[in-house]
Order: sequence, then structure tokens, then C-alpha cells
Amino acid sequence: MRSSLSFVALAALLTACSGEKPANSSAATGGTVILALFGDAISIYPPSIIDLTGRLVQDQVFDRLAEIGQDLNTVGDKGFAPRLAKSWKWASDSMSIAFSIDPRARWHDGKPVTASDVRFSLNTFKDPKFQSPVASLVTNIDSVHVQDSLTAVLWFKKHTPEQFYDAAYQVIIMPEHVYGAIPPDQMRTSPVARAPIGSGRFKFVRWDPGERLELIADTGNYRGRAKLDRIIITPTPDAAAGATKILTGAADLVDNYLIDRAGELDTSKVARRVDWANFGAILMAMNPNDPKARNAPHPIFGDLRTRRALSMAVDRASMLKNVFGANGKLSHGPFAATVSYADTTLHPAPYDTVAAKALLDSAGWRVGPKGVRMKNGRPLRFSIVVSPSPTRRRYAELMQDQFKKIGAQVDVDQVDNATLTARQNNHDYDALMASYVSDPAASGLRQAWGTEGIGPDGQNFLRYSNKTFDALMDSATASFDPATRQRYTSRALQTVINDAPAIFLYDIFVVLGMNRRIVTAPMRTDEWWVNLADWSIPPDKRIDRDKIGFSPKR
Amino acid sequence: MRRRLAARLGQSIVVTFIVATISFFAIRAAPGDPFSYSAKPLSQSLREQLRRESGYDRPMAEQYLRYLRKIARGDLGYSFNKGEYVTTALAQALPRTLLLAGIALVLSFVIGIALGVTQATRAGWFDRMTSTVILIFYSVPDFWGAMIMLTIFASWWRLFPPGDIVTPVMHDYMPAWKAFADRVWHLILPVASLTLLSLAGIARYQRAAMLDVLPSDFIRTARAKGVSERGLVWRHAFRNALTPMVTILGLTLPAFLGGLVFIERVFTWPGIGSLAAEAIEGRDYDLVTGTVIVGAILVVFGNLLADLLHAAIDPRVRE
Amino acid sequence: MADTTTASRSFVRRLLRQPGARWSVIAIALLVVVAVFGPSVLRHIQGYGPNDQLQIVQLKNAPPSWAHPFGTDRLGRDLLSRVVTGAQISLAISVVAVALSITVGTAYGLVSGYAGGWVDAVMMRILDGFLAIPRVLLLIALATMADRMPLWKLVLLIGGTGWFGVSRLIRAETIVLRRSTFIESAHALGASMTRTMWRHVLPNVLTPVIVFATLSVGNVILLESGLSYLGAGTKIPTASWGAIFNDGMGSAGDVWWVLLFPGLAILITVLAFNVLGDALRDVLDPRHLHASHTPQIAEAATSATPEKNG
Amino acid sequence: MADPLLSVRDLRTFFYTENGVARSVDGVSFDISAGETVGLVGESGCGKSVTALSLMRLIRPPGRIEPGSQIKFDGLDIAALDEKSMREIRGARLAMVFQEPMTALNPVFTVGDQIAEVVRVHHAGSKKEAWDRAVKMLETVGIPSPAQRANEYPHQLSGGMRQRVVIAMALIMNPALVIADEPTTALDVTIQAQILELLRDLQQKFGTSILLITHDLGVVAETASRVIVMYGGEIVEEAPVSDLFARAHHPYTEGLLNAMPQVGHERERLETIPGSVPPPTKWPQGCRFHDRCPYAWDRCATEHPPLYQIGGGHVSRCHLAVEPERRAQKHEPMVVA
Repeated sequence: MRSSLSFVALAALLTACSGEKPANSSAATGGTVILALFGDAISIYPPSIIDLTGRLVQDQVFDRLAEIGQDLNTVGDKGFAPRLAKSWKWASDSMSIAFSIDPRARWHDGKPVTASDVRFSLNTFKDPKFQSPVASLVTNIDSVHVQDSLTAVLWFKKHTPEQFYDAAYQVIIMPEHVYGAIPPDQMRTSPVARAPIGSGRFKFVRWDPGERLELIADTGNYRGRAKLDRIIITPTPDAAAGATKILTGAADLVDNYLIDRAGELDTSKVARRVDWANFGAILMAMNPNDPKARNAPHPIFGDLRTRRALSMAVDRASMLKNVFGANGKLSHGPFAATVSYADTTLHPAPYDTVAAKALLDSAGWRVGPKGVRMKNGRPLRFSIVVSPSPTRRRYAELMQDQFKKIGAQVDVDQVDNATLTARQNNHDYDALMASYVSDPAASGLRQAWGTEGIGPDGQNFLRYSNKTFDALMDSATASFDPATRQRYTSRALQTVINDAPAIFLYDIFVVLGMNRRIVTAPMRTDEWWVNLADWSIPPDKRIDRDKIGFSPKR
Repeated sequence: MRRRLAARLGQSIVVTFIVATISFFAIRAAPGDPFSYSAKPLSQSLREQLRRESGYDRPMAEQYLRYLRKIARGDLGYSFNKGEYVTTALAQALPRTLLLAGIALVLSFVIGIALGVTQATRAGWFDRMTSTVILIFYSVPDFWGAMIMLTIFASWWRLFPPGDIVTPVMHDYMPAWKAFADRVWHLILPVASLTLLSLAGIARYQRAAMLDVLPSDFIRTARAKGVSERGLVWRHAFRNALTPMVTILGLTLPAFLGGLVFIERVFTWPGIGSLAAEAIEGRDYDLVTGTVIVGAILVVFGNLLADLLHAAIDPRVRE
Repeated sequence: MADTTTASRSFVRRLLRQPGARWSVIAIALLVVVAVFGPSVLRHIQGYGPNDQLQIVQLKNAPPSWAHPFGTDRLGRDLLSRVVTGAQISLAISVVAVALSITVGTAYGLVSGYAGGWVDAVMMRILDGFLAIPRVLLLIALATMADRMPLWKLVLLIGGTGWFGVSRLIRAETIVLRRSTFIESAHALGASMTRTMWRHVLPNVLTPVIVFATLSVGNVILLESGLSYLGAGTKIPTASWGAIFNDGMGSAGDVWWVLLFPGLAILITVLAFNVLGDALRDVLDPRHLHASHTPQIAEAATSATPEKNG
Repeated sequence: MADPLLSVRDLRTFFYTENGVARSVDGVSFDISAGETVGLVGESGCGKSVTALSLMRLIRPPGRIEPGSQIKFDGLDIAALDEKSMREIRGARLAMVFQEPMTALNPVFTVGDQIAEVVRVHHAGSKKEAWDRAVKMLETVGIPSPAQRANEYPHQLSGGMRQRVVIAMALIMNPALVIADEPTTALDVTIQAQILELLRDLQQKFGTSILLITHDLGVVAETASRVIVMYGGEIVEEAPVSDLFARAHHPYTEGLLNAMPQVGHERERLETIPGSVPPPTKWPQGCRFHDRCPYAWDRCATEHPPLYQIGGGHVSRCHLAVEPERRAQKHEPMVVA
């Protein structure tokens, strides 16, 4: 293990020596933007990226074959914009698509992008050794045929509405000559995985974990030079420190401004407020199984009446007001309202403590001494596992008191993120405050709530399983008619809501603190950073750090 | 003297190994291993593979021996969360911590000692007032004190930057003198917070030590020789009161490093303290033991240094 | 008998004559009264408890008023009843943890000092190891590694990491006494080892231990708040002062009451215990620093003085 | 007779403590001539040491020399001198040898350094000259290989050696008066004799006056020409040394003499003065010794005796001077401890 690592260290040293072309900023381009993000990237090697910071870096440094449109349509290729593929051609039977690589596209080390890079990337994403979280999404791609150096033909196992989305969007194209040299099982500890080389409009410069990650504009990029010169990411886990940084101008963007203090941004002369809703939603998952005896039903949540009662016991609207003031967005069900298949006519069971108590009575939970309900000598007591996120913790605390009022005793178990992930993966919890990012595609819904998503590599961590839902989703995803798809999807969503496997609390709503000198480009619902290369800083507003250009460092 | 030094050195190494042992077992007393808590989604089979590779499937005794062997070689393991060797991460963080802690330590001792001596020799309102202020600083939680400093001097009154070691980006493009000034500018708030919070304890000890020494016979002798008050305090009493202070220096080091965890956290200073907090949160086992061992080495060798200083000051312990 | 009462009376008088001691004794007495009776009295008067969320929308971060003299927090809980309950919880945590530290430390020191030889050497090296690890680091490591943390576990952790200094002190005193003749004669008379320890060693170390304990109480309150700040404190919604303070962080600057009142409570309490500890030390043991009878004890005494975070 | 070197008049030094005002020295008057050795004796707590410290102006708060006290030394009124001028006198014209050689020396400086410091603070030479003088002085006080010893620290020297160092420190500026406060108490008997011998030699050599403070009359007998006995913050008897040993007048002096072991006169046991010195905050009414006095009668409890003249240079503060017949009525003292 040691010797192989020193070998890759040598490789990193060699790549680090490749020169960067000095070029100065002009009226049109220039500027350094400092992003104070909540967390540092865990990984910036595309197949193993799992966090938002990592995705942000990936989306600047790498390209896909085609980019999803602003409307986030996932069916067919409507709205998709060319990226590395300057064009594509569907086979008549739709079982394959031929992508023509943009001949101008170059990797950041100067080598041209080729069709075999596409094949390499797809194989890498599918390789189980990499443990890619998207591996299961690309199973429908059968193989890649390199027709010529600039034409890659992707073959599919079956014709599905979202096959183009799967192929063009889910797979990040990576240079074979850089990553292919390293055996998959060594990628984890390889320095190459930490110094990415891609084809995006920004190129990677350096990463000092926990401190800063730096990207600069790729001046010769085939899609045009980024308008900014440089992006610096500084992890700022302390939200109060982040707020201070943005208000003093030490940072240009904070991705999760303290919601209680959002008013400060409205009055600041330095920073402004940008509201951004994404595909995320927060729910309180109720484990259907007993965490101690894995396959037995959960002694409390195994009963639908109890789950529904608990859902009705919490005043979601008031909690939303408490946490987000007037700005919050109430969840409608197991989806974020921003996704294309969302149905905002759906609603979880209403807040009704009387009904909730009656339901609990009917489920056999009788009020016992000290006001805690009992059934067969067992108290109605469970714990909610929650990460240190201030809003989620606040929700857990609010619910704790509301559950108490209907006779349920709740412990709030605050754990660090690592523990939360571990317990979520091991199903070691009663209830758990989880963030749930809706896939823009309806097929993702099937992965997240369908029986097929259950399993160690699946996304249905809740292990929700309902045959009706599965059948409805099968019908929805098989249909090419949007109206029919939506009808089936809505019914499937209603099925989940009726089963109350979780309490659907709120759609994630983020306040970005942004320096006033920055002119942003359109932000997409799933990723605010997606057009970062088109953000700019007007010449008259540039400050010292915007003017340094690419002049070599001291 | 040389033999004593050798003995103390040997003792320090033994203590370091004991610290390594303590952290080894303390961490293994917690449920799971690094791979059951990894933030990365790992499949069961990969987890097993990693466990095998890192030897977490072996009996505890064997793991312990392997671990000791590694430590003796100076290999503190690999951080999976940071993706680098623990020694690399520590080598990066340690100079920053030493810079911050070193300046603050020297300042808090110099100011604390000066204050303590002045208090001890100036009974009355000055002593009472400073004692009260010092006691208040001593009774304030470290992180609270640091946060107040941050709020006042970085948020309200924007005199100093709200964290980081240097101005991000711009630092690299500054001329040498400006880069130096930038470094100092970033150091002021964390150093001031750390100094204020630790000098309280030192001033208290110094005051007590001076009050202990001042009534001594040899001070009276010196006075009878015609030595001035200043000579009495700063030459005769001070040298003697310094002896217990050197012991205090060694003993306050752990507390000082503990305070550093909070200060580094509040001022986003990426030193050993931040590294430790990060490692603990991420259950980065090797990194946790690594930071604890390095912290202990700092303490142990700080004590050794204190011993040498003690001998330099007090001829009675020199033989 | 009369002798001891006059002795203790003059002790109290001397203690109260120390600067600030009178003030700190009053403050601590008040705190104890508040801690013991406050929570139940308040609950009786107000009709709700410290964890009850009164109105999560209307009463979110309400400023101090007649109904809520300390204001309310962001969950619409009455801050006065939380701070008062916090007095009970925080004082209980510190007192129990300190008692635990002293018990463990005394036992360890006695055994080590009495056994002597290689047992002592090994025990002392282990102690050196513990003393070399910053306590905060040790605590957060243990606190975050151990998953769930009810109150008793927190107490166990804090108490379990606070005994190193005191056991050194006890050991030093034990060694001095073991060597001294009256223990030898006690042995000659056939007194058992435990009896010897109880009768002779403990009374001799009582003074530094009392001082240590007093100063430790303030120190533990600081530690608890520090742990809460790092997110490793007691279980939600337990109203310890550290937790209340932690709840208040992240609120806007105009919601000053959520930080001020718990902060003041911590500051005043720690200050009172520190002042009292100082006064006790000055009265009980004027030669506290280095003028002790043996250098060994002097060093142990300084190391046993609880350092902030130490 | 020429003006005495030191002339103390009505010296009163009080300490303002929590338990009341301690009148440790309460109206003491005496003279010392140039070249003379005077012994000042009494039990501890009688005010001898405070008298010595008052002469050096080394009384620290809460103590102070009361206004009206007069200490004329070498033509200067020490009691009224400013601190700076006083510093110039201390160590130079007026020096002191302290009781405890163990603690009187600063443990962290070499002995040579500490002796040379006296020269340096009085600006009597360069650093080098001061050192050389210190080494020479060490030789003078009889320390072998002084150049080497000068570089040693106090803890490396024996008790007797250390006392020699302290004496060297006192004498290096050739002062007019040396106050030696129990210079031999902490030493064993053979060393004691050596130190006393040394003091005598040095006095002859330099012509220094010495105020020798001791509780040991034997020491006085060997060294001093005149003796002052203090009790209760007052002088109770003063006489030439031979006079005092032959005709002690005050019952307290008598008690001290009886408590003295005498060579050749093997006694069964030494007599002790019954009772103990009362605290200086509570001197008894009348004669301050009356509760311990074997001759005390009612007058003693009410009337404070003045210093009666009893012979040439012999005074005593005892009513026996006017009612000598009472000496026959010896009885048990009123207070027996």
C-alpha cells in the first residue's frame, strides 16, 4: 500500500509541473470570487462525489455530454444543451445514440477529448469497485462503441423516456489518460483523485483540505473563457463566522446563511440576499423495522394508525413559521415542489391533535401515568436522530414538545454527520431527520421509494415498500406521454402520503449571502452554481482581489 | 545535569507512549471502527476489505503491537477523510498552531508576569481592581470570550478580519512586507483572545508567588543592603518568584492547548485544534490519535523545557 | 469540643474577611437556594416548565417582559425557568462530577502512594500520560465517540477526566506520611492499612482537596458550556446552562437576552466559586504555592489546582 | 564626652493589626558610642528585633515608627529621613547581620554577587572592582579559597560559612554601626564561638560599633561592654556588662541570668521565668513584668515604674529601687503558666 502510494505521489508531482498560461483580465473578464461553503468537499473525484461542495467543483471542472435545460426536463432530449457532444443522433429504434464530440474540446492538460474518454468514463461509473452513488442509475446503458476518435455510440438495454438523461447527464466525462492509469482499488488514496483534470471552463489549481480549494478560468476553453478569473472555496462550518465573513466582504458567497439572521442581508451595503430553493426536502423518517431485530416490524411505527397519528400531531405550518418566518415552503409529500413531476395539490394529513389522539387510542396506546401512552406495558417512546444542522435540530426540538402533548415521549439524539450517515445506512434508528434530494427525473422517485431501491447500494434507505406504488411508478416511467406520466406519478405520490412512512416537513430553502458586486447568471433549481462561469464582476466594482489576474504567485 | 536530562528525556518518551496507548484504547472503546462511520458511502464488501487492509479485523493485542511499531517508526497512519497521511496533515497544521500558540504563550507569560508582579507590589485599589478584572477573564468560557472579541472587533468595528490565517488569495500576491503585515493583522485577534484568556491564570499565580517571596528574609537582607525597591522586586524577588512560574508553564500547557481548540474553532484557524475537532467529528481514528499524540508531545516536551528553564533559574536544582 | 467550635467560628470569620469571600458565599448560597427550590416554585407560579414551548410562533424570541422577565428563546420557551432549572442541572453536574473526581483521585493516589515501588512508578507514568492530554480534547473525543449522551454519562465523563491532579496530590501526601514515624508506630500497633489511611492521610490532605473541589466546580461549569458549544453536551432539551447558551448562539444580535442571561449565570457562578476557592486557599493554607513542607507536595498542589480547561 | 554615634530617644514602633495596636517598641531611649559594642537582650517578643529594624527603618506596614520618635545617627535624624537618603545609609554606614543565615541569602545568586551588590548599589566601584572587593572581604571573614567560593550559591555553603558571608556583606562598606540580630542563634556551639570571635576581631580591625541583639546573656558577656535589657517593648535595665552580671537589679534580668547555663556550676536544672511574654497588643497595666515577677506587690500592678538610676550608668525600671526591702519577700508569681 505504501509503495503504490509513493508511486502515485510521483505522478501527482509530474502533473503539477504542467505550466499554466499567464493571461491578464480585461474589462469583460476578471474577478476572484470567494465561496464560504458550509462543508469542505469530501471527494472531488467524480464517481465518488457525494456532497454539494464536491458537485460544485465537479460542475466547473468537468463537462457532461449534454447539459440539462433550465426547465430540468428529463424525458427525451428536449431542452438539453450541447456540451462535450456538439451534436447527437438517435438511432431509429432509439436503442443507441451517437454523440459527436466537439473537436475543439481539450482537457486542461492540452490533450484533445476523444470518444474513448467517453467509453472510459461510462465504464468507470458502472464499475462496482468505485462504489459510485450513481452506478444504479446508469445500468440501462449497455455499452459504448467508439466509432471514431470523435464519435461515441451509446447502446441501451431498453428504450426508456429518460435514457438520454441517464447517458448525457448522469455520466461525467473524464480523461482516460489521467485516470485510466490507476487501478480502481487504489483510486481512493490516490493523489490523482484529489487533483482533477477535466474539460470544464474552470480548471483545478489546488486543494488544501479544510482550508481552500482554488479554481481558475481555463482561458482556451472550447466553450469560451469563464468571465471570472478565479474561484476560491473556503469551508466555513461555523454559520456565525460565515455570516461575519459575508457581511465584512471577506467572502463573496455563503451558501447557508443563518435563517434567523437573514434580515441582516437586507440592510447590508456589502452583501445581498439571494433566495434559492432546490430539490431538497426534509422529512422525519419513521423506521418501518425494529432497529434491534432487523426484520421485525417496528413496535411503534409498524402500525399505520400510529404513523398517521404522529403525522397529524405536529403543526407543520407553525413550525415552518418558527424556523423560516414568512419564507418557508411546506412539503407536499415525498418530493420537492420544484421537480417537474411535483403535484402541489397533494397534502399530507392535516394538523389535528384530537384526531391524532383518537387514532392512538384506537391503535391501543392508552394514556398512562405521567401522560405517556402505554401499550402492553411498553411506553410510546422513541428517539429522533438528528445531525447538527441548526434547522433540522430545531424541527426535532419543536416536534419533541408537540409529541409530548399527545402522549409520546421523544428523545432527540443529536449526532455528528458521520454517525448520522452510518446509522441511516445501518437502519439503526427509530426516527431520523433526513434530507431527501428529489431526482429531477421521475425514475429517481422509483429508486428512492420503490421496492427496487432497497438494498445496500440502493437509495431507498427508508425501506418503504408498497406494491401499489411500484406498479404505479412502472406505469409512469414506461409512458412517453407527459400527461399520463404525471397522472400515474401523482397517484403513486398519494400512495406514499397515505402510508405516512415519514413526516414531510419542508422543502429546503436556502438563503445565499452574496456580495453586491457580483452579477450572477441564471441559477438552476438543482444547482445554483451551474452557470458560475458566466457570473461576472463589472470593472468599476472590482476590488483588489479581482484585479490580480493570473499573474504568477509570489 | 546531563544524566538528569537523559532521565527526563527517557521519561518523556515513556509518557508519549502511554498517551499513545491511552488514545488507542479510548478510541477502540467507542463502538465501531473508522469504516463503520465513514462519511463516504461504502458497500459492505469494501468496508470489509478496508478493515482487512488496515488490520481492524485482527485481535486487539495484535492491533496494539502493530500500532506501537508504526508509531515508533513515526508513522501515524492515514486519514481517510482528508485523503492524506496523518503526518502530512499534522505537519501542515502544526506550524500554524505553534505560531498562534507560541506568540500567545509568550505574550501571556510576559504580560501576566508583569501584571502579577505589579499587583503584588502595589497593594490597594490597583491590585483589587486588576484582580477583579483578571478573575472575570478567568471565569469566562474561552469560546465566549473569543466570540465577544470577534463580534466587537471584526463585526461591529471592522478593525480585524473575522478569521483565517491570511487574506485568502490576496496574500499570495502581496509584496513581502505587506504579506507580513497581513499575517500579523490576522494574528492579532486570535492571539489577543488567547492571551487575554490565559494571562489571567498566569497573573494570578505570579501575584501569589510574589506575595510568597516578598516577605522572605533575603528580601529584607537586600533592603538592608540599600537595594532600591525596584531592585528588590525585579532582581531579588522576581528571580525567585519565577521558579514556581516555570513549573506553572509546564502545567498550564495542556489547559492552554485545550483553550486553543476553542480559539481555533471560533477564528477558523486551521491548526492542530481545528484538526482535532474535525477528526473527532469525522471519526477519523488515525487523525484523532495523531493529534492527541502530537498534543501530548507538545505538553511533555514543554514540561521538559520547563525543567531546563527551572534549572537555569534556580541553582539549587542544577546539580 | 468547645475548642473546635471556636476554631471553626474563627475560621469562618477569617474566611469572610478575605476580599470578596462574603460576596461569593452569598452568591453561592443564593444559587443553591435557587437551584433547589427555584424550578418547582417557578413551575407552581407559572404553570409551565422549562421545556414547554408556549407559543412557537407568537412567542418566538420574545424580549423580556413582565410575563417572561428573561424573555423567551427561539422555541418559545420561557428563559427564566430555563435558566433557573439550569442552575439546578449545572450545579448538580459539577458537584457530582467533582465528587467523583475526588473519590477516584483519592483512591488512586492512596493506592499508588502506599504501594510504592514499581506499582507506584507504573501508576504515576499512566497519570503523566493522562495529564499530558488536554482535558478538553480527551472529553470531546470521548463524548463524540460515545453515541448517545444522557446526563449521567456526561457527569461520568467529566468526573472521570478530572481526577489526575488530585491523585498526584494525595499520593505525595501519602508518601510523606508513610515515611513519617507515626504511621510506622500505628503499623506497629497493628492498625490495618485502610484504617491508617483514613485516620492519618485523609485529614492531612483535606485542605488542598477542599480548595481543589471548590475551584473545580467553576471549572466544570466552564467545561460543560465548552462541550455544549462544540455540540457534545447533554441531551436535548435538558436546560443546562451550556445548552441554553448554545441554543442562543446563531440568533441575531438584537436577540441579546438569549445569550446574556445564561452567559451571566455562568460568569457569576464561576466567578463566585473561584473567589471562594481563592479565599479558602488563603485561609486554610497560606503557604499554598511553593512554600509547602516538601517540594513534591508543592508541585502536586499546583498541579492539582484545576486549570481552566486543564 | 563627644556626641554618641547613635542616639535613640523615645522610639515607639507600633503595628496596626486586626487584633489591635501592637506597641512592640514603646518609648525606648539609648545611646551607642563610636567603637562600642552594646548588647540588647530579652526573650523573643520583647521588642529587640523591632528596635533593630526600626533603626534600619525596615518597618513595613502595618507597622510604623510613631511620630515623636527620634533616631540620631551620625548627625542625621533617621526617623525623619526620606527613603532615598535612607537607602544611601543602609548597607553603607549602617548595616545589619540577620539571624537566619539559611534564609537571609538569596538562593538564586552567587554569594560573591550578593556581596558585590552592596558595593554596586552604593556606587563605590565598577562591577569588577566590586567583585574584587567582595572576594577580599570573603577572605577577611575567614572563608578559605574565597575566589572560588564567591562563585558558589548559598545552598552550597555550610551554615557557618553563610553567616560569614552575611557578615562580609554587612562590613564590606566599612559601616559605622552594625546591628547584629541574633547572629549565632541558628548555629551550633563551636561555630557560634568562631562567629563571635570573628565579630570581635572585625570590630577591633575596623573600629565599628556593634549593636548585638541576643536572647543569650552568655554571648553578651563575651562580646559587649554595655547591656540593655528589654521587656514589653521597654528598656527595663541598662548597665555596663560587669555591673549587670554582678548586680542585676531588675527581677527580669535576674530571671534571665538564672536561666543561663553557667560553665563550672553544674545545676540540677535551669530555672526558667514562669509564664510567657504577653502579646504586644496587651501589655499589662503597671509594671509590664508584674504578673511574672516573684517580688511583685500591689504597687507593681498599678504604677508603671520609671527608669530608676541605681549606679554609674546603671538604670532599672523596677520599684525595688525605691522599696528594696521588698526583695526579701519572694513569692510565686501571680500568673503561672
